[in-house]
Amino acid sequence: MSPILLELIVLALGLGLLLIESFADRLNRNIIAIIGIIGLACVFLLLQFGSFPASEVAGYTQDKAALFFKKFALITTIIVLIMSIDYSDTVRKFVHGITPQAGIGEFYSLPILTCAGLMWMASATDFVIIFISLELVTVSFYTLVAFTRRNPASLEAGAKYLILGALSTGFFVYGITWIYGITQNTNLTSIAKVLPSIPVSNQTGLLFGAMLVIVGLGFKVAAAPFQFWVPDVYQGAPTPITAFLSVGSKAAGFIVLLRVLEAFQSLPAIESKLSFAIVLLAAATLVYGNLAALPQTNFKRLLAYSSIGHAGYLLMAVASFGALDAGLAVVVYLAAYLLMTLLSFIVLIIVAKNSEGDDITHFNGLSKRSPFLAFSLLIAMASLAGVPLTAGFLGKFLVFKVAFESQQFLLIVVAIVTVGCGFYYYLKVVRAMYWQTTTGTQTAIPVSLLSTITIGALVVLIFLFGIFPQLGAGLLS
Amino acid sequence: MNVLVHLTYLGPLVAAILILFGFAPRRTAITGAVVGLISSLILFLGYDHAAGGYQFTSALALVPAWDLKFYVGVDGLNATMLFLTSLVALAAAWMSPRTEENLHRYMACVMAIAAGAAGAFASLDLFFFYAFHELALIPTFLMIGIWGSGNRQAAAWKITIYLSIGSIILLVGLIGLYLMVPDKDRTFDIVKLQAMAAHAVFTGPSANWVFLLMLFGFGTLVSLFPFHTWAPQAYAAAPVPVAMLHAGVLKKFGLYGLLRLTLPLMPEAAHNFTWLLLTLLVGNIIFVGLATINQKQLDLTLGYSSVMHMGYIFLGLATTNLIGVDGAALLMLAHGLSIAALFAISGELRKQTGTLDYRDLGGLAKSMPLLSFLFGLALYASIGLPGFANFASELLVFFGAFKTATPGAAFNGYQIATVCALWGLVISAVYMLRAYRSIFFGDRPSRWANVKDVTLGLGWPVVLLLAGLIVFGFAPQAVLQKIEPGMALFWK
Amino acid sequence: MNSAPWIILFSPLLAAAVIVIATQPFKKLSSYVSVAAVAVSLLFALTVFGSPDQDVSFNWIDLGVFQVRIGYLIDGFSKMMLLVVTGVGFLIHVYSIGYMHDDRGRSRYFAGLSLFMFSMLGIVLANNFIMMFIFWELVGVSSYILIGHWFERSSAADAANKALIVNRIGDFGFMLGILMVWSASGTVMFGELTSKWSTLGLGAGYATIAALMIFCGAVGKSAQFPLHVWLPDAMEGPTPVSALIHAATMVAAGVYMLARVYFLFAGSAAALAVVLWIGVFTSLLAALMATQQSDIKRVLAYSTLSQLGLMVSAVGLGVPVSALFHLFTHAFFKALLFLGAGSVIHSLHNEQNMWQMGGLQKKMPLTFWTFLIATLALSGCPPLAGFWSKDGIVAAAFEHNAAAGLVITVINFFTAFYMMRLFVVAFLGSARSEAAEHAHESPPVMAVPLVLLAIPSLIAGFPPVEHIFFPMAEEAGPSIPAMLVSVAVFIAGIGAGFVLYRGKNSDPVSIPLFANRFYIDQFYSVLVKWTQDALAGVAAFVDRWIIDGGLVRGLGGTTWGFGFALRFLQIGNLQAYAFLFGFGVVLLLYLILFAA
Amino acid sequence: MATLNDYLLASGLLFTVGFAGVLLRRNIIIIFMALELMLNAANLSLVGFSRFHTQAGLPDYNAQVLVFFIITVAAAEVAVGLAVIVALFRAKQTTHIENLNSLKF
Amino acid sequence: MPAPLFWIFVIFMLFFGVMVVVNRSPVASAMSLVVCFLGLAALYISLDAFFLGVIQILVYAGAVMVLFLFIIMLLDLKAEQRRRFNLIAMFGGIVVVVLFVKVLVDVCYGFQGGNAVFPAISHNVGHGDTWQVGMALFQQYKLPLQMIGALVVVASVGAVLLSKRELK
Repeated sequence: MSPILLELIVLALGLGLLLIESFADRLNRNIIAIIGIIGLACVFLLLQFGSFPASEVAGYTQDKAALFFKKFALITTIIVLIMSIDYSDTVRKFVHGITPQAGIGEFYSLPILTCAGLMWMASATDFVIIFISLELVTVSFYTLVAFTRRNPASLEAGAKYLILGALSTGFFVYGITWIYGITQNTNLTSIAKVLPSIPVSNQTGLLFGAMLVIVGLGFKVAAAPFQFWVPDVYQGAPTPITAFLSVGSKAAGFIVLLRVLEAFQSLPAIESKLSFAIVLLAAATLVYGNLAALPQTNFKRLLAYSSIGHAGYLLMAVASFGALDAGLAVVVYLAAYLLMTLLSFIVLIIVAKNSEGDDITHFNGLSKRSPFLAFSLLIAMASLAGVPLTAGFLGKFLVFKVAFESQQFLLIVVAIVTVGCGFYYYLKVVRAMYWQTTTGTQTAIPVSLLSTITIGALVVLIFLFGIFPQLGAGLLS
Repeated sequence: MNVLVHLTYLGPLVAAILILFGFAPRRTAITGAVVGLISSLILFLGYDHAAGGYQFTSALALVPAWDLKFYVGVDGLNATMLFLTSLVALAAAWMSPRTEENLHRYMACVMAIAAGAAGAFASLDLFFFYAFHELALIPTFLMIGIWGSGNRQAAAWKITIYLSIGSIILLVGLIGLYLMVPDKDRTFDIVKLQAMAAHAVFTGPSANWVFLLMLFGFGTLVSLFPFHTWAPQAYAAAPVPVAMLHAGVLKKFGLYGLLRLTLPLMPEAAHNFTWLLLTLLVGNIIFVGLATINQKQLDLTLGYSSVMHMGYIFLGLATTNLIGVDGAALLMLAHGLSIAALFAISGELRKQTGTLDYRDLGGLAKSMPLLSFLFGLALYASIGLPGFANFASELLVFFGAFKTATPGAAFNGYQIATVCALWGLVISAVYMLRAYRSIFFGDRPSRWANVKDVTLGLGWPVVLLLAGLIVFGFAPQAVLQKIEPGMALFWK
Repeated sequence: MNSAPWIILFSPLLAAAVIVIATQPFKKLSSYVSVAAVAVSLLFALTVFGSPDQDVSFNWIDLGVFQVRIGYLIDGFSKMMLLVVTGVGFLIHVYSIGYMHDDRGRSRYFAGLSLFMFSMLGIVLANNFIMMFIFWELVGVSSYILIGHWFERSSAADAANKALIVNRIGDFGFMLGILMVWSASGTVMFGELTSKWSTLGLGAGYATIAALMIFCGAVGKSAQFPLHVWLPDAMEGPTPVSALIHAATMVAAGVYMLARVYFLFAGSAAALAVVLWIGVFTSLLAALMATQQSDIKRVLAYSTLSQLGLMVSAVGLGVPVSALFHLFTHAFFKALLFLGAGSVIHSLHNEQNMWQMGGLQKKMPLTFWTFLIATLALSGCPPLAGFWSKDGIVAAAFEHNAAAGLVITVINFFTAFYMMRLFVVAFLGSARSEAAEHAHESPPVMAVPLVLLAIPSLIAGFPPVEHIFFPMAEEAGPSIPAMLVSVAVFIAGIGAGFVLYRGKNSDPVSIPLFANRFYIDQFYSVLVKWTQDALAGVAAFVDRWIIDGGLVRGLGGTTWGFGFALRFLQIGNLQAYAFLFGFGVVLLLYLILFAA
Repeated sequence: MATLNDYLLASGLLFTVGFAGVLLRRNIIIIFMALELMLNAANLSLVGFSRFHTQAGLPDYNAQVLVFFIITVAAAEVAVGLAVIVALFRAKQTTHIENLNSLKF
Repeated sequence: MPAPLFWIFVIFMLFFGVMVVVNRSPVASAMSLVVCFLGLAALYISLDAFFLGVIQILVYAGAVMVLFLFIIMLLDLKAEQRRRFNLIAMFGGIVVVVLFVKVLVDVCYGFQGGNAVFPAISHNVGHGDTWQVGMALFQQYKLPLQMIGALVVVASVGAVLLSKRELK
């Protein structure tokens, strides 16, 4: 099967759903989501069980990492759609519409198009394709973030994301320009071949270009100091979109970052400087994400800071690129990150819907209102904090391992401190759920069947990954 | 009979899960603990010390590329620790309240802590050795926070954050250890790592750093001075079963790790940092001991005392000779049993009186003869009087420390530390006797006239713990002969 | 292997265990169990007395490279001590049945007593230092339990604590000494050490310090200065306990131990001198204090201190056998004195102040006469037991160290003086209180032991008797001048006491310094307050506010504050974000392009 | 003749002007325009490089294709961006970024 | 292109670029942007990129800028009022910009070979550059082209969703 078909199927699915949306007025919009979920699941199965020959298209690869990230994007989108169903009431409330279902269909189908972009990013090894898929993702996120436009916060988030996103695109493009200018190529494979013959006098320009590319990607993965949009946008955006941003967009950023760095490995003079840059970014990101999270009182914002913090750990693995399992560490960490972050968001959506707010105090007494949700979120928090026998630990373990292996002792010291911080702010949520008593409404929280299954599956997966490390170790094989 | 080792942690773990799924909390927990106890007892008794080595092993390869497997098995040392764990777990389960809001959650947490400890001791693979220990972290946080007393929230935060940082330092240390092995031989298998120690794999300057990471990592978990301040407050605030399990068992994890990994694998680095360890352990004994004297509440006294007694175990470890190390191992068992008994008793006391403040209590021996008798025994054990296992082990520790000396020469660091440790025995007598006197002796304020004594039906776990202390106090050889073959591989 | 010593040793332990586990609710049964056990021990002690010397042991702990052994060493010393301990012990057990008849905690009492017998016999039988240390600690515990028997009384509870803690301080030195000896010689067995110690070629300093550390143990257990303060307070325990533990046996353990390990001291003149002068000083101090006490048991306690001091000084003088001989005789008459005092106290309903007594001669004749015998024996009246044993010490003192001899003579004078004072005030004259008016003789179960103890008090000192129990003593001819001096001192002391106190209703002499025990206890409480408690306060403060508050919380707080500050970068202004973004880009470019 | 460096410098300066606009202006529309300047600056460089890297006597058209894509993407971005700004204006009656400060800390 | 002409267009472009930033009226800014893009198009043409020059004028100066103007009109944006300067922000912004320029100049002039004249190109191949770009686009870059189609769909859907007054 031609590998390119996958994205096209997803794209067709998305467009088809948009068509259904526009022509089937009476149709319950949740059907659209369900179709989307089923369709994506089919693509996932196809991806899982189909065989894909090496790609013949220039700038488009179908290696293990690409396949992994495609699956990653698919799962993320599926879960985001499931969340969106739970979130649709809120969307309805904040969208101008003459019919009650206005905008919901688009809210369900746009993520699928975004997913196609994410999948393209996973395979892209040419700056042209990287740029376009990145922009496809970004532009759809502009829409999605601002989607609930009667909610000023959502608009504000959209505006901030728009301006800062465009700014980072500017730097990114300018960086590509320079890389092209010096290597005369946009294809990463060719660049890697050309690099060793670059004269020393041109290396500054090359480095300049590469740095600007890293800046652009740093923006996507929320690396400090390019992370300032993250808390505001995450807080303002519709929650499923926040989850999508924090998982899908970030992961895509990381795969591109890895591919770019991989290309530059053929010129050690540049590579060492770039990894030094990544070390700086990682340290700053770790410190910023984890420390600034400490005083947070809003759960959604807390997750935003936590997302920055996790970007720090991921960058730590990226910075240790020379180590044996660095790629694996990133992959495993991202897989774990997907499970636990999406789990947190899905619980957040359900709780926020029933508590009229997403502050940590709204989780007070959750253990009484819904032991199931409380326990699931407990697992998510434990995993995010990196408690062993959960997926999060396996990720942290590998990150520390590769960092130690490539002797990133500065990062390790910083990370030790930040892991401690992490325990504090994640357990704040646990504390609210289990120690505190409910302040507001006492009623039990209903959870839909689909969400129950999803939550249950995520919890089980978190444990499975934690207990059977071979699942993680086998992600790239 | 390889399933036995698995039963030691599966008993409590399955119990915890079943409780969460609605089984009768108390009965299930106790059943799980009994399963653990029986299997660990069989392991302990069945361990063939003449044959030595690791027995009852079973392994399940997980990631062959890293040589990561789920590998369990026992030698004398961890058979002993498993026995301690399951005994204390049973006692803790029994001493848990009968009527409590969300009792199922309470018991599940208790069992999870027990399972974590047992799993850590049973594992012969670095990954799971570490991972199991952390299983206790969140339940401890929850239990202190929800069911604790006094300044529970601050205490819960402190213990959790402190231990998590300690653990992560430890994790880095363990990773360092793993990476010190040349690329093709890398393994998480503790047994293989131990075998490598003979080939001087873990030497050189990097060994020093890895050693320090492990020392401080494990040390924090054991409340090595000055990383100890989490312990007293947490134990004071914790519900009884948590205090029993944590002070009695979980804390031993760090010592166990030092004994199993750090010291045997890196004797050279250990030698380089003897001075550091000796200095810190004197801090444990003298400084914390003095601070203990100043405490005005039983729970705090016990908490501090458990920190202080760690100093003796560290002294035994620091000697790195067979006598001291065996003593340390035995002391781990003895201290675990005695501190668990003490916390159980103090819990009962608090249940009856609602306070543990010395200034409020007095003369309770009159109303609670059995409790005061049991407390007396536990106290004697704690201050290291003969007849209890603590004495035999402390004795070995002291002799081990003096074994390092040149006959007739001026005192070396070990001996100076021993002098301090001996004085620490005086200090521990001072605070424990003061505690006993202010609670049980003297005038009885009239408000305690109707305080009810503990019954044997309720207090039998304490009797069991004390019986263990007395049995091993009279016959320490029963434990030592099991431990010794494993120890003799590395120490003389 | 002879099983008799094991039976001697373990039958009291068995009794204690049986009482604790089974017969606690049955007070009478408990007491019989305890008495039966000590009777068994006594019987077997008698059989052992006739058996040959032996040194038997088994490994208690065996690590291959290191063994801890438990065993017994039957020789002249231990045979004698076995008999004294079981014999006196048996009588006191019997006496206790009567004395503790109405006590609620009788079972506990007898369990403690049995435990004590076990521990004491363990010390006697021990053939190595570690075993001795084990039982050494155990006698401390049993003493603690028994002193604190009436735990409701704050004074008793405090006294019990004091006893155990002070003993622990002594044991601190003792253990250290043991470790030093072991470290130097590689063994703790008395048998091996005796032959080996002098051949080790240790430095004089090391040997002396090791010996003195061992001596510390004796200082604690035998209540020598400066650790003597616990013994007078220990009188808070029931009187039979005072008789058995704090007069006849346990406190003598220190002396017994010194005699056992005399080889450690033999080579070190300095160590011997310290032992001698500590003993002499304690003895003098205690004798002076005794002259001003009004509590009948306290007088006896100080007298015990003083006599123990004599024994210790005898060891210091190089005559351990004399020390043991005095221990031997002292056990009888001091036990008798205490039991007599107990009889009086019991009869006067727990009145202990001797100024509230008087006129007991008619009402309690048996007690009166036996007490008189014991008083005279202690005072050194020839030819009673005390005369002979003290004489040996005085003679040795004059032989080896005249200064010490002189002081000892003075002590003996005061001994006779305060004993006479006690006797005159408590028994003679007229009844000075309601209770004394209605005093009556004690029941036979208490009276018979008095009589049985009076006999050895009378005869135990005679040289033939001495020869039975001390076959190892070298036959030094009686020193006539020393004897004369002793007799003179005795008469002077008795006379002075009799004259000064006859018919008095209150103390005609008041020396606050003596009455207040030289203010040593006060000094100690201040010392403890300003050292231990102050240090404890400082440590707790440092722990709470500097390590925990400053470092731990400080670091935590700093991190948190840093996080709090970082949030102010996140001010919500888009332009600020853009600026920070640009600043980050520029900074990074400079760092990477130009700096790195 | 103007050299490549001159073009690059001109492009760089244009980029900087755009960047300065983002940093200094408060009106979100103008900021957006400034962002367009930045993208176009990149385009200028690309075209310059394209001309510089001649292949067989022809400019490197790959770069020009990239420029084409960038222009398209920029147009798409402008469409969505302006839609966001319109929605924002409708909700808040302002396009000034100082008024976008409800999300912070 | 002869140097004087080049410099004229550069200055033209940069001047109006600066005008975009400094004009207080949004309309004036937008108009300046159009002019700036015209200059840019001229530079493209000077680099023999005729197709791009035309596209630049059609798409940018034509469509995009009209969109901008249209929105400005629609929202009826007034000239920005003169307000007190936030000195710190101003200073900070200028510092950052100046430093960035410094980096740029260093990098640009470090480029090897950039000071030589452009290599000559042959104008007589037969096909114009539009053909060349088109061939590349539809052969070599057909995948990105499809992607950009998706991008445009997403953008148009997004624009509708966000700006339509009432959704149905």
